[in-house]
Amino acid sequence: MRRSEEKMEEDRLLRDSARRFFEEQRAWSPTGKHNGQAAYLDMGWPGMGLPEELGGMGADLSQCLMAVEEGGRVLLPDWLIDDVALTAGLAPLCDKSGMGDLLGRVPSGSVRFVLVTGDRRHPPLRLAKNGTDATVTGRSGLVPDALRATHLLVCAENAEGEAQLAAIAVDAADGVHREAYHLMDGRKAGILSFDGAAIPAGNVLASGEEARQRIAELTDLCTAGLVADCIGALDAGFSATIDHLKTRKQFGQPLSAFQAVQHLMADAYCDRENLRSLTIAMTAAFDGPADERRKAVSAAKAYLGRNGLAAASRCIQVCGGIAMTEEYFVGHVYKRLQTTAALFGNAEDHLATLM
Amino acid sequence: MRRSEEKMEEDRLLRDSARRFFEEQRAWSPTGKHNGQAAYLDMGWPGMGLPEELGGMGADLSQCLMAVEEGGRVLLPDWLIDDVALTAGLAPLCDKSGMGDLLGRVPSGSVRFVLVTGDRRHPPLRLAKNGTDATVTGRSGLVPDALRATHLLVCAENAEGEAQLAAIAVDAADGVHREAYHLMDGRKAGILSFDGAAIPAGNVLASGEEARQRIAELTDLCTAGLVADCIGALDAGFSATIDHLKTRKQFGQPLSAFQAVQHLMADAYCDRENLRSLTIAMTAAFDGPADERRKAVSAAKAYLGRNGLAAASRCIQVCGGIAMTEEYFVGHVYKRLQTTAALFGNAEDHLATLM
Amino acid sequence: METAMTMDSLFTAEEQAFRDRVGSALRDMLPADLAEKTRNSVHLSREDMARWNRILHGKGWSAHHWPQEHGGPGWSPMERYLFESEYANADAPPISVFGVYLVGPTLYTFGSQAQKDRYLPGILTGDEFWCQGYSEPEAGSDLAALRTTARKTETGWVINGQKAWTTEGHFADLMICLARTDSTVKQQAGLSLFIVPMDAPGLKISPVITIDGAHSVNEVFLDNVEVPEDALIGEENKGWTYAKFLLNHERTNNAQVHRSRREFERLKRSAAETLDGDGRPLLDNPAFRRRFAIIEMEVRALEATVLRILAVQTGGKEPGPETSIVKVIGSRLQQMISELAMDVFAERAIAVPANGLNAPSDAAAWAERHLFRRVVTIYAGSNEIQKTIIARTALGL
Amino acid sequence: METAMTMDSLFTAEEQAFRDRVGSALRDMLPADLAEKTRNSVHLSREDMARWNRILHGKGWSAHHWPQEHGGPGWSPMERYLFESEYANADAPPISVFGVYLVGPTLYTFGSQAQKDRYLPGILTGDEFWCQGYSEPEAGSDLAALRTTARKTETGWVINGQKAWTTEGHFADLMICLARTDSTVKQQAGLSLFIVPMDAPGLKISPVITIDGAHSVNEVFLDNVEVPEDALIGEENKGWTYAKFLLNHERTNNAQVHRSRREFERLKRSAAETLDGDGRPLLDNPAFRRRFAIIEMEVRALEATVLRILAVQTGGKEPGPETSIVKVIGSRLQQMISELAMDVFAERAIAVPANGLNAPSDAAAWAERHLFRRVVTIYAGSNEIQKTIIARTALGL
Repeated sequence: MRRSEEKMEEDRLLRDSARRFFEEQRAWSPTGKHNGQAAYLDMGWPGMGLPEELGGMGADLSQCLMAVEEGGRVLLPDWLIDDVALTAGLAPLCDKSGMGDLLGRVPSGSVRFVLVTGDRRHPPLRLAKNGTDATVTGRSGLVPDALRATHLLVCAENAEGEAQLAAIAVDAADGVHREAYHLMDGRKAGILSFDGAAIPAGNVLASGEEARQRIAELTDLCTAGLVADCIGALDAGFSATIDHLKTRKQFGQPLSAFQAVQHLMADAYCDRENLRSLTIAMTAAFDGPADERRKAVSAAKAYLGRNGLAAASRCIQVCGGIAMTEEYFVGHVYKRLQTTAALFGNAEDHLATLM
Repeated sequence: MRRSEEKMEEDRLLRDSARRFFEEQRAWSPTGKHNGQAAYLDMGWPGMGLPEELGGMGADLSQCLMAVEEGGRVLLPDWLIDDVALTAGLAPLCDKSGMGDLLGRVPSGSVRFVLVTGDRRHPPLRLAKNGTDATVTGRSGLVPDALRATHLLVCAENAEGEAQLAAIAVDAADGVHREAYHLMDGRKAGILSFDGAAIPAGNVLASGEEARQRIAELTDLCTAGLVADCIGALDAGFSATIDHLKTRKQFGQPLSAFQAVQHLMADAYCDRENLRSLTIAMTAAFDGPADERRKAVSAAKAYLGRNGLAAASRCIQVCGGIAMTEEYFVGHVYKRLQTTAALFGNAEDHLATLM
Repeated sequence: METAMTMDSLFTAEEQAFRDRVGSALRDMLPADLAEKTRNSVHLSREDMARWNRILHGKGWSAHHWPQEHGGPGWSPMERYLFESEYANADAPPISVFGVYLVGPTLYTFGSQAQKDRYLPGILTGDEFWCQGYSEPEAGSDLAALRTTARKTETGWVINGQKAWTTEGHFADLMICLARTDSTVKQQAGLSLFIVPMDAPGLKISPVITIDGAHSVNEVFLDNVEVPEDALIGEENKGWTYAKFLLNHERTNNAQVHRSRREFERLKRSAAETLDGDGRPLLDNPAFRRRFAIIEMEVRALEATVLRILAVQTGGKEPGPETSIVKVIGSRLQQMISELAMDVFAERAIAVPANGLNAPSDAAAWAERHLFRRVVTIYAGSNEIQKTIIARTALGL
Repeated sequence: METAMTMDSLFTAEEQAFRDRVGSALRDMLPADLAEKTRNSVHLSREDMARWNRILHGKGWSAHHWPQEHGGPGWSPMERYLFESEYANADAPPISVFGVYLVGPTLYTFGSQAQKDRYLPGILTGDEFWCQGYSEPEAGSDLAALRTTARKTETGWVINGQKAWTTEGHFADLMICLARTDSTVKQQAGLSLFIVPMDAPGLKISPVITIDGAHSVNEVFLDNVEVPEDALIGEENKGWTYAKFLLNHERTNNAQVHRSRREFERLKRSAAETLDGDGRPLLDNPAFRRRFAIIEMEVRALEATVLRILAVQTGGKEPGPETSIVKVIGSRLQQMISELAMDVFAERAIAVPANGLNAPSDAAAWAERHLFRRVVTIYAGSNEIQKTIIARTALGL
């Protein structure tokens, strides 16, 4: 929360360059066509949280999430969340067989990990040991950007119900089926079915308690990335709304002159500021104990699904009809938040972990 | 809901005379001193719902609740709810031994019944048969106006868990202890402890399924009375608030000129109108099946505890500091609603019966 | 009956019999595919709506709230309420709102005999579709800012301007168009109502895609569109008076009470069929149960308020606070229900299989509905406008 | 530690050590009866407050946010935050807000040396109590309407007017009084701050009972009250500037974040000890559990927002939106907590045994608190005023 002056200067530079980059190269447009697809590879964003010896930038989580947030501002269709937030948490795994090499290829974009968890409302993915090898079976939940991933980090359970974390290279694997999904906000995701897909020896990265902890942390990282992305989107939606309110006239006055509109936006502003505060607290909590980290993440994610979404909805309301059109930015912000609210556990799920 | 023209004319006369009576004789004052204590006995309100042969006025439930509502307008400290709403439901019991005589004494005020139920959060009252006689044991929930009652309608269970409804004359009973309580809104209530209090043969008015149904209906009647009372209180609180908004100036304008104030009150008005609608539906539901009656009552009571209370709270908010003083009517309306919200099951309890 | 119709005790035995009769007739008449489409779509095609309109017309129910003399069944407000309730329960396709609700009553109340003879039959049969040309880019909730003009010529009128949010305009045959005929007076005083064929020279229509990704609204450009003298409805400069009369006539329209009740019951069934993480039906999950209970309470409140308004509806007066109250609480409720649906369906509501993009699914229909439903607190006079009206008319502030 | 202190990772090891040190010292210093009274009362007596003030003063903590040169401990904003958190966790009696928070900083920033020498010691020791004379019957949130006047005489000032909502006025020794010294200028420009002894001839005080049935506020009448020349604080006509400076100085005061966290944890414990109708602790009842979870989320949001403000607090600028944001969300949260308490305690919260009317009880204290708490969205600039400020300063509307 309180960073050194040096760090803060670093942060400022990073944020400025990220914002400039996204605004210039990937500005949002109603047609959804962005220039410079994947140009951010050149900027070195993917794997920025990895240590420099792996080709990363050694950025801390706060900086990683800042990059994700800036992507959210332009409603970036790519999932920086996996490229940046998830991989930031993979460094501790790099001494596992092969993982060091793989992680070293993340910054160039030639390796992309996604986290594959079970569907909350269905039985978990099953990992069965078979001598030194293993197989995985079951159907995943919705996995953001599953189809562009080269490697899957599979969160499963063995027959005894113990957690298992395994890496699967998509190209090399038999018995992995990927079903493509379109999300409400225009982004892409997938659901993976594992039909006894083989996992070579050594690719089971962790088992039991260690796997449980690792999976919890990686899940929290992805969730944190989703929240950071929405903070950016909501901020940009706010700016667009405020601009509209100052120019659009009704009953002979700009909309911004109406007290009812002012107060709706003031409420939304309080919600937005709280969401940002919870995001900062969540980021700091990754340095603390797992239980508190989990609660900090859940508080932010639940707040996003309740108050963040309500704030985005208020932006539509005060803009009026124009925000109902596909051409207008603000409606897309709402869809981004509504989509995100349902990923990695919705507000009800996260409220349940808060007590 | 749609009453005959004749009935509606009758209603109008009744409401006018009740309102005039209460305004003239029992107007609210900050000191809590009313003129004409118990003068409404002369008007024949108690037992107005009893048939004329028992000295009642043969009023239907809608009219009974209307009288209760008018009492609510002046925040009447007496519990018309028992005198009027509860006794309206007792007529079917008048063929039970002694009950006919007792009910005949209700209109004069020499007999007053209250409904005594167990505490929701504790074991129910126990009725043990003992040959033809019976005894009752246990501690009741909060009973409005318990101390002025001459007769208790005790809702209990026998050892087998079957419902039992019994009448106890307070004067004649040993083993009945009455503890007086002051309520938040200034009214009085009591908690009754039964230490094996004897119930003479014939005073067990109903057992088993019949008792269950009877108790459910009487409980619903009391709850309906509480809601009607609050509708009157809230209406009067609204009028006082509106008057204040038109006269009190801030920043050079009457408060009523501020859009934020207007919209707060418009929201509160919607809540108030919905509460009134639910009250009308609830009243009509007493002519229908028990399950639907229960739900209609619960919907109204839950709405009172949530939206009704929120509306009263908004009245305080827009009035500002003055509504925080004991001298001012509006704060007392809030206390009336807050108190009522907790009686006969709060909003959480009633929501639970709605699904 | 499978759906929960509550508050039976509010209706007389005759009314209950009426409800059973129309309900069973509707279920018999309605083709299964149309019921299915109604459940799984937000916007229906003209073909589907016309087909259903013809079936209804066969029974004399296509304009169920019109008086008998104009081709309606002549029902009482309470009978109409019950019919509408059964209609929603049967999943019957929504009636195209403009012809039946807006244009018909306007014409049979204010139109000439020739206009009635020419236009009412097409509405009844469903052969002619209408759209509404009230809103403009610069005049949404604020009709005083209306800029479209109608200039009198020797043979009729020339209309110029631009209309926005023209729902169903892309398949409508005719538009009822509000235009300024006197610019020397302020506010709504100088407005008149016209009938404009959508194929008139000079009229251009351009689709607007809404955030649910669908095309149901349009922009309409009127560039020297000529209409004959008798395109004017009623008297010149009385357009706003007529529009207000109609608002008064249909005080509870915007409540959408039957749709909300029906959707709520369907959502409850979906929640009973969906398992939570513990393998328990979502409907038995306490957090969801409580949210359903709160909405049950709110639906009951709306039902009771609408019935109260119908019971005392007298008509003829200025549109009072009732119209605004049911608009505010009805639209809030619609949003509450679709928000709950988003949590019931969770990931299924925000993700559609790429290979089944156009396949109907309950979850996808809820998602579309939820997005499109952002509009219900904006259109037909935003809720902020309604609250100002309530404060003024009901509270005297 | 028995209370849930969250977000440890936000604090440095030094700060955590500081917190543990002050926390354990506070628990050692605080007499058990005062902790008990704090839990079970809304308003404390002067005697109790003074007693605690003396104990705190012995440790040098009676004015914990003052700089060292004026007798405070000279803590950083973060240390003050941690101290206040531990203070609330220990159930220490609230510091009398006017002397320590309002008058002290005003005097040591703007007062003369003589004023500092005369008045600061009494505040530090707790021997002199202050009240605030800002609000008036016709000037609550709108201080521009202030009518109390101070007229210059040869020897000092003569003050006339009426003050309202004077909290603790009935046992205060001195009042800091805002009065108009120039009526020719508009708005807040012509106001000045004065020190007025409560026993001055011409000053009359009259109790106001609030809806919780308690006496904590008063009306104060000033009828030709004469004060000497040096009763004026700082310069003439700068009263409003000084008042605003203070607002800026204490941006997070109105958040009541520590009190809310403490109350929330206590309420949770009560819910764990209360059984619902099924014999299960209320805290495990799913409906209550969810409400507690929502408030946990809201408390965390407020804590995080307050910490954010402290982390970037620079001071010296005009009071910005932060002050208003924490006022709005903090007051809303206080009300949410006491509303939940009313449902946790249910009938016990609204009924007091007649033979134990003055006996302290947890439920009765919650009820009093809940009623009195209607004021938190009204006082210190109503939440509506705060929202207007947010719209103007943060959103530029």
